[in-house]
Amino acid sequence: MFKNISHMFALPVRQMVGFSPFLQPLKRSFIRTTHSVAEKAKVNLTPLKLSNELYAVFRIHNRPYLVTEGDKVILPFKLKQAEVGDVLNLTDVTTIGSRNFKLVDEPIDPSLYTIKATVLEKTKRPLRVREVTKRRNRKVRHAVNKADLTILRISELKVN
Amino acid sequence: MVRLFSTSARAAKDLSKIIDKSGKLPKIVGPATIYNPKSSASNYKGYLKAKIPAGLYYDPAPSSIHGSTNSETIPKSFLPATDPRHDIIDDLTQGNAEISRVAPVLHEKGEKTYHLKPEDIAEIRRLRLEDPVKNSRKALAKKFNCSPLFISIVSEPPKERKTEMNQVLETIKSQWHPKRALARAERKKRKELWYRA
Amino acid sequence: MSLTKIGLNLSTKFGVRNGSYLHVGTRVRGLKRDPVESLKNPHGLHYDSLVKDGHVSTVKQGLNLEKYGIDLPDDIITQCLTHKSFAQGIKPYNQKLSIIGGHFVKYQACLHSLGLPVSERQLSQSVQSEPVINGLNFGMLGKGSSKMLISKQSTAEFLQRRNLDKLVFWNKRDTQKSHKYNGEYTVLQTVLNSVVGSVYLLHGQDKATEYVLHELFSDNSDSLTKISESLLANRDTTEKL
Amino acid sequence: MVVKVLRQTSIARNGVGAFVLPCKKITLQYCNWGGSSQGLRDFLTSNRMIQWAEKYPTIQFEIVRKSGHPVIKGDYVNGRNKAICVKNLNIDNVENKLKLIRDASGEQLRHRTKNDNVDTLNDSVRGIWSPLHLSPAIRHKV
Amino acid sequence: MSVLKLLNPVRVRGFASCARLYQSELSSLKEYKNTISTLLKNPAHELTSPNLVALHSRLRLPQGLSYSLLSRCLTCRSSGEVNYDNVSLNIFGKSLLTLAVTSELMKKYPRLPGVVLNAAVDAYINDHVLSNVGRSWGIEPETQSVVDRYAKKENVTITLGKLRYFQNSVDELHNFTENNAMAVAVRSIFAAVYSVDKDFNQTHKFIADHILSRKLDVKDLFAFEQPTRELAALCRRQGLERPVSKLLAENGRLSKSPLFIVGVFSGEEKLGEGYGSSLKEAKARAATDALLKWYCYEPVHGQQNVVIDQGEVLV
Repeated sequence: MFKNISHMFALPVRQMVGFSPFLQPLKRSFIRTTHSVAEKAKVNLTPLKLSNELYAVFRIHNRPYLVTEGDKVILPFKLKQAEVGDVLNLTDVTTIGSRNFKLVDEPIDPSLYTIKATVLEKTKRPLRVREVTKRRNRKVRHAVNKADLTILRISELKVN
Repeated sequence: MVRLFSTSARAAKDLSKIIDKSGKLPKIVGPATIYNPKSSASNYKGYLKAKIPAGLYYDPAPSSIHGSTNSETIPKSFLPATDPRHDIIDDLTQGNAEISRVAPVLHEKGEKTYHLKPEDIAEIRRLRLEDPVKNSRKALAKKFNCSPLFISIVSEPPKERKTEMNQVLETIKSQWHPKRALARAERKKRKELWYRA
Repeated sequence: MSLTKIGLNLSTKFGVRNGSYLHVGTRVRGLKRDPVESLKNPHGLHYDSLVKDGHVSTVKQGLNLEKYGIDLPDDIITQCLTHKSFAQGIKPYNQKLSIIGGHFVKYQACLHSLGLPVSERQLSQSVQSEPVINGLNFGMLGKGSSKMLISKQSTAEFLQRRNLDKLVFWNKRDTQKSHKYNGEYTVLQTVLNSVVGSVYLLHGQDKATEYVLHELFSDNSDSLTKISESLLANRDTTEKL
Repeated sequence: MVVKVLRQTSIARNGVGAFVLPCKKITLQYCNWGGSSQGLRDFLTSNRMIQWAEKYPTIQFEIVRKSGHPVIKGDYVNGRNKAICVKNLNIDNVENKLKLIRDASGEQLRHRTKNDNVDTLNDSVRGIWSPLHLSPAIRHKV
Repeated sequence: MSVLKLLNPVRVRGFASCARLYQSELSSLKEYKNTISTLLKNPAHELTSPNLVALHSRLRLPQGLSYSLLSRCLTCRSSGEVNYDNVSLNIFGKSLLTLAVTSELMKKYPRLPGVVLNAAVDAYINDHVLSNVGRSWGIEPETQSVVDRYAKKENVTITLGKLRYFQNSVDELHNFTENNAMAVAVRSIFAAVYSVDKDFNQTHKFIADHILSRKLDVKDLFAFEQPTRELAALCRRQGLERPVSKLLAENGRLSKSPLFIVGVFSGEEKLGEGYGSSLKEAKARAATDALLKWYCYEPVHGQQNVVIDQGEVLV
């Protein structure tokens, strides 16, 4: 049942950014690169570890979702790679925070935290029929829409 | 082909005004925006797109501690001696000492003195039973140099007086306009909510 | 400590007060009692003398805690011996410890009865559901003997036989009335439960299990099993009479 | 008494701790005679039905022969059910409908507003924003 | 066996079909009824009820838990199956659940007052909650009478995978509802899980997954009566300075909707904070807040030192 589909959500693009010839050298300093190992070791996460409540911002397809433990996340698409009941390891996380402290990176080193989500269901939005009309035309087109949804439950959220 | 999503995200304008690096941890003092913080303060897109350098920040919550049982809102003296969070709470509540010196006190109260003796209390009871109209709580409090609350704790008025006063109250209540009665009832309900989380 | 606490400034809205009176004798509503007077249990023992006069080690010996390698701190023992009714709760009391301890003892009593062999009496009953499940005897649960094992009377007797009931701190509802009216047995039960509860919390479940099995449910003459058996036998004879 | 107690009940969170598949039973109803049941009949006689039953031991499958159009019905742990008519569908489309029933939770489909993507039972970690608790340095000045 | 005796336990609903029963069918109906009992009682005979198998795998129960034991968990004494019911399993399951939930709550919130602790335990394992747990596990109650099932020629094993709690006679069901029966069955399943490997930690894991994973906000359990007095008593007991309420901020004092923010301080330390449209309200809320912060204290998860509470403040 346990599936690690982190490769889907971690964006491999990020390393390429620095080499892009279109970027101005001035702007390069604004773009974050992943921290080196030595730098990571320096970050002292005690405030987050001692907190009883944590929140995290993770991204799926570059959409951010702010969650706490036990939350339901409604994804506006059908997650084809996972089945209902699978546990996902979320690895593209930009922020983890407690009430007064937050850790920011793009993305944060996955060894620092554990965020797991269970796929609860794959369902749909209710059927919606939109009437599409044109001015000065008597024809009415009925556009039918019933979009897919995937619902996740954040089953674990902690700083390692 | 992978789309490059992050082109719109840019570093926040003028980091020196957003991040204060003087403390142990860099502190976030204001919202980060990629536009001019003053003239484009109302443009929400600037806040959504802005990024700050990676790392751990002190980002004070812009909210009241009321109703929260978050470990970072619990006062230091409520922590057991073995709790490892003393230092963090210390750092978070630095400003409180100054505030407590400046803030006006709501009710000034004296210390309790326990100066009354059993004989005094017997006297209070006797007086109150003897003539509850003349020896009211206020009068007795003044006489024995204590608070009216103390008088009501140690003594009781005679039964007839109680029923009489209750009857008076009932007649007053019965004369209330329905709107007033409703308002009073609702106020009572609202008051119950004061004592809940 | 603020300056006012030392007693320099006593001026209030109602004028200046002087002096301080601590009441001795029967309780008078509104007066602060002298702690020397109020901190005494029904047997006249003062709260502070518990640690001072070595009563705590008496308790430890009485409960055979050292035999099982259990070392409870003195303040926890004191807390176990203090009931909620004592001194308006200004001293640490055993209510919560006895809640968890009570549940643990009840659970162990269930396990104890699950481990019993199927008795003759069980087999002789005509309407009886199949008692043994996966090698556990479920037939004795909820019967009189397993209820008596952890009843108020048994636990009270358990402490009385070890002479610990005089060291318990509590407050009688009415000093003139009988122990039943004052609920002495209930108080004594909270004491034993809270000792088990504190062993459970401080030393883990394994230690607590060992203690309950070998001290409370053993075959010693002072164990709960024997006490409850004799109590049951007594009850049966009185009923017959 | 000083502290009074208000009775509360805890709220279930499927997926935190244990996960129980909401779909508990699937009824496949077909007709032995009608042509609209051909796809479902194919599905039932093929190996796929056995594979489904082996793969999902948590779901109870019931096969019913009844005249009329074929219907697939799912029963869910919340007491609701979901029925889909599979008349004239071929074997693959029948299986897709079966997947739909398996993946649903039985909840009614509801509209959601835009960007309302997270449901939570927890209190806000950072607290509710208050102008009076903001750092005075960045407070809006009139 | 007389005709009357067999007809008597039929539920009111079953009468219509019952009246049409022919005398000759009675013996086969009796046989149908007996098959259920024999199937249930004979552990050697492996049950293959479809809903039992599904329930077993849905809960990921241990292999050692046989289908007949699971079926026994679902059979209440009120169903008339006196020789093979879940009464004793229920007793043990209850003490198992109470211990597991209480010890977990005491470790998480060591300072909850006794009454609140009991209410919190109740919020996890009362009959209403457990019956909902049972429904979320997909347990279905048996709602048909024996005659109905016989008339439909239903397979006898189907009913063994359902919650069987009524004896087909109406007067038995006064104080034993479907919710009670469901709760009894759920508790019995916890006891049955324990009986397999007799290991508290394994069962505790099962309880943690299904019961303790539920959400309860302990703050909602509190209703104070005199928070200011109680806070003063707490500070006195803990050796803190007397709590003093101080005005921190205000807005529109003379307007229709004033707002006051009051903090309650002990010396220079802020214990709690409250808001309100009157100073009285803000003060009361501040004291309530401070008390909640005391009672709902959570130690760091996995902390070594156990916090043992002194008990709540009595005023």
